[in-house]
Amino acid sequence: MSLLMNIFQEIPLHNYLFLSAILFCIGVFGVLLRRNAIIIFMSIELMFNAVNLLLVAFSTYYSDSGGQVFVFFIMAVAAAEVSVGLAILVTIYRNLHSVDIDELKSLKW
Amino acid sequence: MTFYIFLFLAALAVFCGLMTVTSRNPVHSVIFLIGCFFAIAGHYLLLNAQFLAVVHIIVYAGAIMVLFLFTLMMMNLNEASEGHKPALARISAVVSAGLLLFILIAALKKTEPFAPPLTIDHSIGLVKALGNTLLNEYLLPFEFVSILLLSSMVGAVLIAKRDKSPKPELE
Amino acid sequence: MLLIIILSLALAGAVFTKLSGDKLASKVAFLFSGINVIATGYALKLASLGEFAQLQFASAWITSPKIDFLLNADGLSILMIGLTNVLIPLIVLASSSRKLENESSYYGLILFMQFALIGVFAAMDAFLYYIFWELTLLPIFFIALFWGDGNKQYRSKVVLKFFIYTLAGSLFMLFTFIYLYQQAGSFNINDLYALELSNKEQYWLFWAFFLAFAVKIPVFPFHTWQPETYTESPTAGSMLLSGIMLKMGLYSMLRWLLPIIPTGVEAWTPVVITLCAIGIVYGSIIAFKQDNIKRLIAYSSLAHVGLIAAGILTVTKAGFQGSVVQMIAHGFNVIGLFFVAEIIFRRLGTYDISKMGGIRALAPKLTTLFFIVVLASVALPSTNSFIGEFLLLFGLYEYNTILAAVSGLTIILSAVYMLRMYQRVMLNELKSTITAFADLSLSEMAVMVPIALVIFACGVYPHYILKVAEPALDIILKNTLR
Amino acid sequence: MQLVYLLILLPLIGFLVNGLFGSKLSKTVSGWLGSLVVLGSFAISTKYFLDFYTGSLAAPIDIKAFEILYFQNISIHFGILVDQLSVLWLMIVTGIGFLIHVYSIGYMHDDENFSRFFAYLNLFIFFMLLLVLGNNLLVTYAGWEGVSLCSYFLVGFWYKNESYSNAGKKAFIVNRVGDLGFLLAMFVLLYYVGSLNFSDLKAEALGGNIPSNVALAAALFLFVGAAAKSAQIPLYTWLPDAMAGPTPVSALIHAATMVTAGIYLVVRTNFLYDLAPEAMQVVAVVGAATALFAATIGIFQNDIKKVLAYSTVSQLGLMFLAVGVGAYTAAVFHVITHAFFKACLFLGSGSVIHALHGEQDIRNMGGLKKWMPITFVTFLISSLAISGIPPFSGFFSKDEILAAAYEHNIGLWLVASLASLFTAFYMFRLVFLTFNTNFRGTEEQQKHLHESPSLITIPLIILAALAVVGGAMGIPEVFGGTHWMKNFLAPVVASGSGAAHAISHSTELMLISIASIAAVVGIAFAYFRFVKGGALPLKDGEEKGLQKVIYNKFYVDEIYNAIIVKPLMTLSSLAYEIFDVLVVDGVVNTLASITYWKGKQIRLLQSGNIGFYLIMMVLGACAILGITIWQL
Repeated sequence: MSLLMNIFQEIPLHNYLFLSAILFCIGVFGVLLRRNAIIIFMSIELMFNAVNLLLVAFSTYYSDSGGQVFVFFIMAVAAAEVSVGLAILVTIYRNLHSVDIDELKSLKW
Repeated sequence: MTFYIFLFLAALAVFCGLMTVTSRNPVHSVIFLIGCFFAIAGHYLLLNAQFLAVVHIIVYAGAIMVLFLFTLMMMNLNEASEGHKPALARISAVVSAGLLLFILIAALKKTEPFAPPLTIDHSIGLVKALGNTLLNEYLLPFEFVSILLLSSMVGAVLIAKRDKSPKPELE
Repeated sequence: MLLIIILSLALAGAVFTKLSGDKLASKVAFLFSGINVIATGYALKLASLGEFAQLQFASAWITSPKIDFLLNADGLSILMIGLTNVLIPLIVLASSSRKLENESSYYGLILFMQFALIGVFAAMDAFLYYIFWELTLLPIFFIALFWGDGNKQYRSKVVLKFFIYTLAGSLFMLFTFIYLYQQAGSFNINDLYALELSNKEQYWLFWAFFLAFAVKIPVFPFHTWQPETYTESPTAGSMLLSGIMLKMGLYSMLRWLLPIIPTGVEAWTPVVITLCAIGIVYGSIIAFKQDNIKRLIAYSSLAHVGLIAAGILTVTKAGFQGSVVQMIAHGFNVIGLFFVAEIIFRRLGTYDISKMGGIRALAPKLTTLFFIVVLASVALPSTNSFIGEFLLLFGLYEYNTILAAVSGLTIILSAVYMLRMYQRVMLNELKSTITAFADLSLSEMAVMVPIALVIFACGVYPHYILKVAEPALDIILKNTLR
Repeated sequence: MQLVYLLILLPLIGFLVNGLFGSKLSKTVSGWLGSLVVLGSFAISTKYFLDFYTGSLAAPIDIKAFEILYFQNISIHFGILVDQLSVLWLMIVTGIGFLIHVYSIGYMHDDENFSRFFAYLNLFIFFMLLLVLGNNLLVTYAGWEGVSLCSYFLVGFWYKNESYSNAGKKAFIVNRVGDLGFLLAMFVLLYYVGSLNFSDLKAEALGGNIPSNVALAAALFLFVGAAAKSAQIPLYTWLPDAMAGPTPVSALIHAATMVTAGIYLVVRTNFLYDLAPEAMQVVAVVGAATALFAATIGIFQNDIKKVLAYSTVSQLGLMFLAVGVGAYTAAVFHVITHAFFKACLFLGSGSVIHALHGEQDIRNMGGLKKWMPITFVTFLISSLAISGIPPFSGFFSKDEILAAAYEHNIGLWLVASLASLFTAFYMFRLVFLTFNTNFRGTEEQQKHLHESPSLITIPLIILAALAVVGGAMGIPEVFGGTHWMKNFLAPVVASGSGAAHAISHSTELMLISIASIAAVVGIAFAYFRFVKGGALPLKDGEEKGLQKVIYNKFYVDEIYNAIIVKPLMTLSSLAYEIFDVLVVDGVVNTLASITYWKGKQIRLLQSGNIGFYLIMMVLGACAILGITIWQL
């Protein structure tokens, strides 16, 4: 009886599914609730992580390393996205002195 | 035993996540998010994905969150800087998120229970196995990611650079 | 393989023309379209011998949904491709004697249009066909928008209207194709022919399909984009639109509408043919009093094309054969008419008929060639469109005597508006405002003389067209009458 | 075989040479070239005529050259048919055509577009030959429209004058109305019989394979075509206007050849008419009515060419009357004699107009016989012929028609006789006012009065001679003749119900005497009124009552204008300005406006509030997920 087998038996895969669903929804909640663009960004990171967790769980449970490779890629993309996104936010802040999304309304119609 | 570890880590992750989105102070949010990431790294370890766990800590907690902190400090944001959303918006945020959760849970409830595979490969989470997969099967995307990172780096620098030429005042 | 060569020649021509720069553009475009005429001539010869192996091409393209790159020129298609490829160099030549802005793009777009048109006429896979169909819209949109005469603001409004109108029509066609794909599991035309649709399905599918063609053709009352667009486009644009593009709608009715939805066609034919007949009389009557040459031609085109559409819908051999002859005839005639309008515009700077008159005394060559085209438009025997109209009207007669008589009014009415126009432009005393009017230049002759020759050649010996088209039309007829 | 092609192609060659290189040729060359090609055709026609005449060629020549169209099991060829009927027409077309070509060399000599004129004339001869020689209706139709086209060219030859080109346009368009009838007749025959070949049609008709209602429909539609071409009620209005063309054109096209094409068509398809007595009835009535109606109008016209034009319409009416009562031979006979004397009359009037430098009003003429003796004599002979004075040609042909009409229906005979009486009167009114009494023109004109050159007078003399002796072709049995023409045409109109004269010789003699007396009375009346009485036609605007109505041609043109042309033109404006722009395009534009307006409202949802967008996005995701789950 290996350690993994033990884990499989004690922790059903569904638990991970639910956990990542909850984390994802917390991320969504954060995105909807907050006005600070940086917090929204962080919520998005949280959502990313929920998905990552799910991928890793599946990867382990099904013994397929592809899932983990994907997580690796997602991290790379997330890093890139954060760097560019934060750069944009910095520029916006520099110009408008605010990162409040309710005030960033000029991009319409 | 492992189940309790799972429960503890799960509770920690959810708690930290909730605190992240509800803290008034952005710096607190960042701290809680780091906590959340650690909890998730714990999950990774639990799932025998050691390499990812380490990378996760390094990339997220070490790099991304530091970036967030820097940005926050640069902007000098604090509790007072963010106004409350209107009540209606907050309620609808709760409702929407709740609805999404409900639908997701409902969907997941319908899925088949997990049947473990016959042979279990213990090595997939290890650096060696992962490296093999990454550099054999996924070599091309791997190289693309390097390009992506490079270009995002250039892009970030370019965007955030202070523009010297005079520009039209925005309202 | 030959078909691929013809198709890629057009595309290569477009690219090279664009790259060649403004000075060389018209020459490069003419060179490529000229080579294409030779290739097409060879293809037409093969077709008349019944050898179609060279004119087929099939290659897998997309596996799911199943879409093949299926090109196949049967007698009908090769005639339409021939029409396209012969008219394009004429159009290029017709534009070349006038200085334009950004010529490389202009001629490149014309050749790109040729590419798309060939594709429409050759594609035997519904999806591929649809792609080519929509592709034709792009070049003509830009040509009409950027190179037209007159008020830019008004023109962009008119051209946008044309674009949206035809696009909206095509949308219905896309919808039909998707529906048919659901039923047949394939976009291949033969699978669609084999489809057994219920009567109820056919009743509404007919309209979804027909709308796309009705707007393009255009059939009364979907025609209102036409006069304004013809008026506002540059002449090459009007030529492309009326000479070739509206044949797409007619061709598609033959190729796609009738054999796939035979019951729907049978059920709705009375309504639609009546619309066509109304269009014939209506277009002719409106053409009487138009003062803008191009708008007059547009309304006359509405009448002529209405007759072709009516002939096709009779589902008779005569109607089919007549429609093919008349499509080709109308292509040449209307291009001739538009070119005359353009020639006069170059010299007098106006399309307004009331400002013309008496030109005959100054330009005998133009007079002769213009009159030949006018004769062809009024379907005088021994000109090409007489054969077409004869067959079409006989087809209509087989369908219904009254409709034939009403549509036959076109014989009288076309004489009225055409001769009226000719008289007001060329005859009477020379208008005092016209001080000088140069006769045709060499390059203008090079456009008009071939048109005149084709007019008589097709009028005296239409046998070739009938023979090449017959097998393809027989298949369509068989599928429609199943 | 080849000769027939040459016969047709010669004028075409003349047309091409004159049309393409005419401006480089001298007037003499292009004029004689145009004439000689027609002479060539005439020579070949004569050869065929003699072949048929001597009987060395008994069966018609029927050639299928090449296939023009085919569909289903129907095939239409370009084919040529030379038989007794077409040979007669060939003789008229090329013979008189040649004379008029020669005449035109003299007449048009000062015109700047001389070679173009000959090109058109040659083209006309070509199409006329095509019309006559076609072995099926389609080829005939091609010629049929072709001659309309040439008529359009030639009537509007002086294109700078707007009313001239209007007249040409009117001729073409009215003929187009007939062409539609012709087309429909072809469709009827194609649909029910499956062929347009005259020989096939005739075989089917004689074999009893054509139902009488089909024959009736075809015959009536064909008659619409014929009525337009031969200027019968109600489509005759174009012919008087067509006098705008140069006079040789009026002589060739609008008197001798083209306008008789309607008769040719009906005679050619006589087997169809025999199957449809109702159609013949219609033809006879229309013919008789036209004869009288046009003759009435002719009485009060003052334009020399208009008088002749109405006279042509009236004579054509007589011919249709003959056809309608089944006397095909008589009709053909009258066509030929009419071609002689009417061509002569027109050319004579041309000679007068030429001498007066374009003056056409007979009120400004008079006494011309002093200066123009040859023109006067030939004109007089032709007038005698048209009036039906024995032994001139018109007498024989007209009396044959009258006899046939009498035999058929006495009412028709009365109408026709009255028309003949009027004819004699107005023709001699014309002769007396033009050539007798004193010259009423200006001094200037009087100084230049002269006899026309020989190029003009020689054709006049030849035609006058023919007008005198032409009757020899059909001397009836009453006078001991054998009626050569009846025997000659027998193979073509064998079925003709008018083949045998049922009326006795004594009745026929009586009819002849009545007709001759009527003609003499008409002439005498004209003589007493205009020579002895010295009466002159009233000046414009002085007419009163009935005379005014007739002078204004019963206001037919005005009526047509008011009920057809004007409404159509108004409709054209209304349809464009109101219906097309406002209604049809209005609906389209309204659809577009509604879309635009709704879009304007909906875009207000794009408030720029990111929070709102986000909530909508989440709700959308929920909806999609929800739907997917509940479908599973």
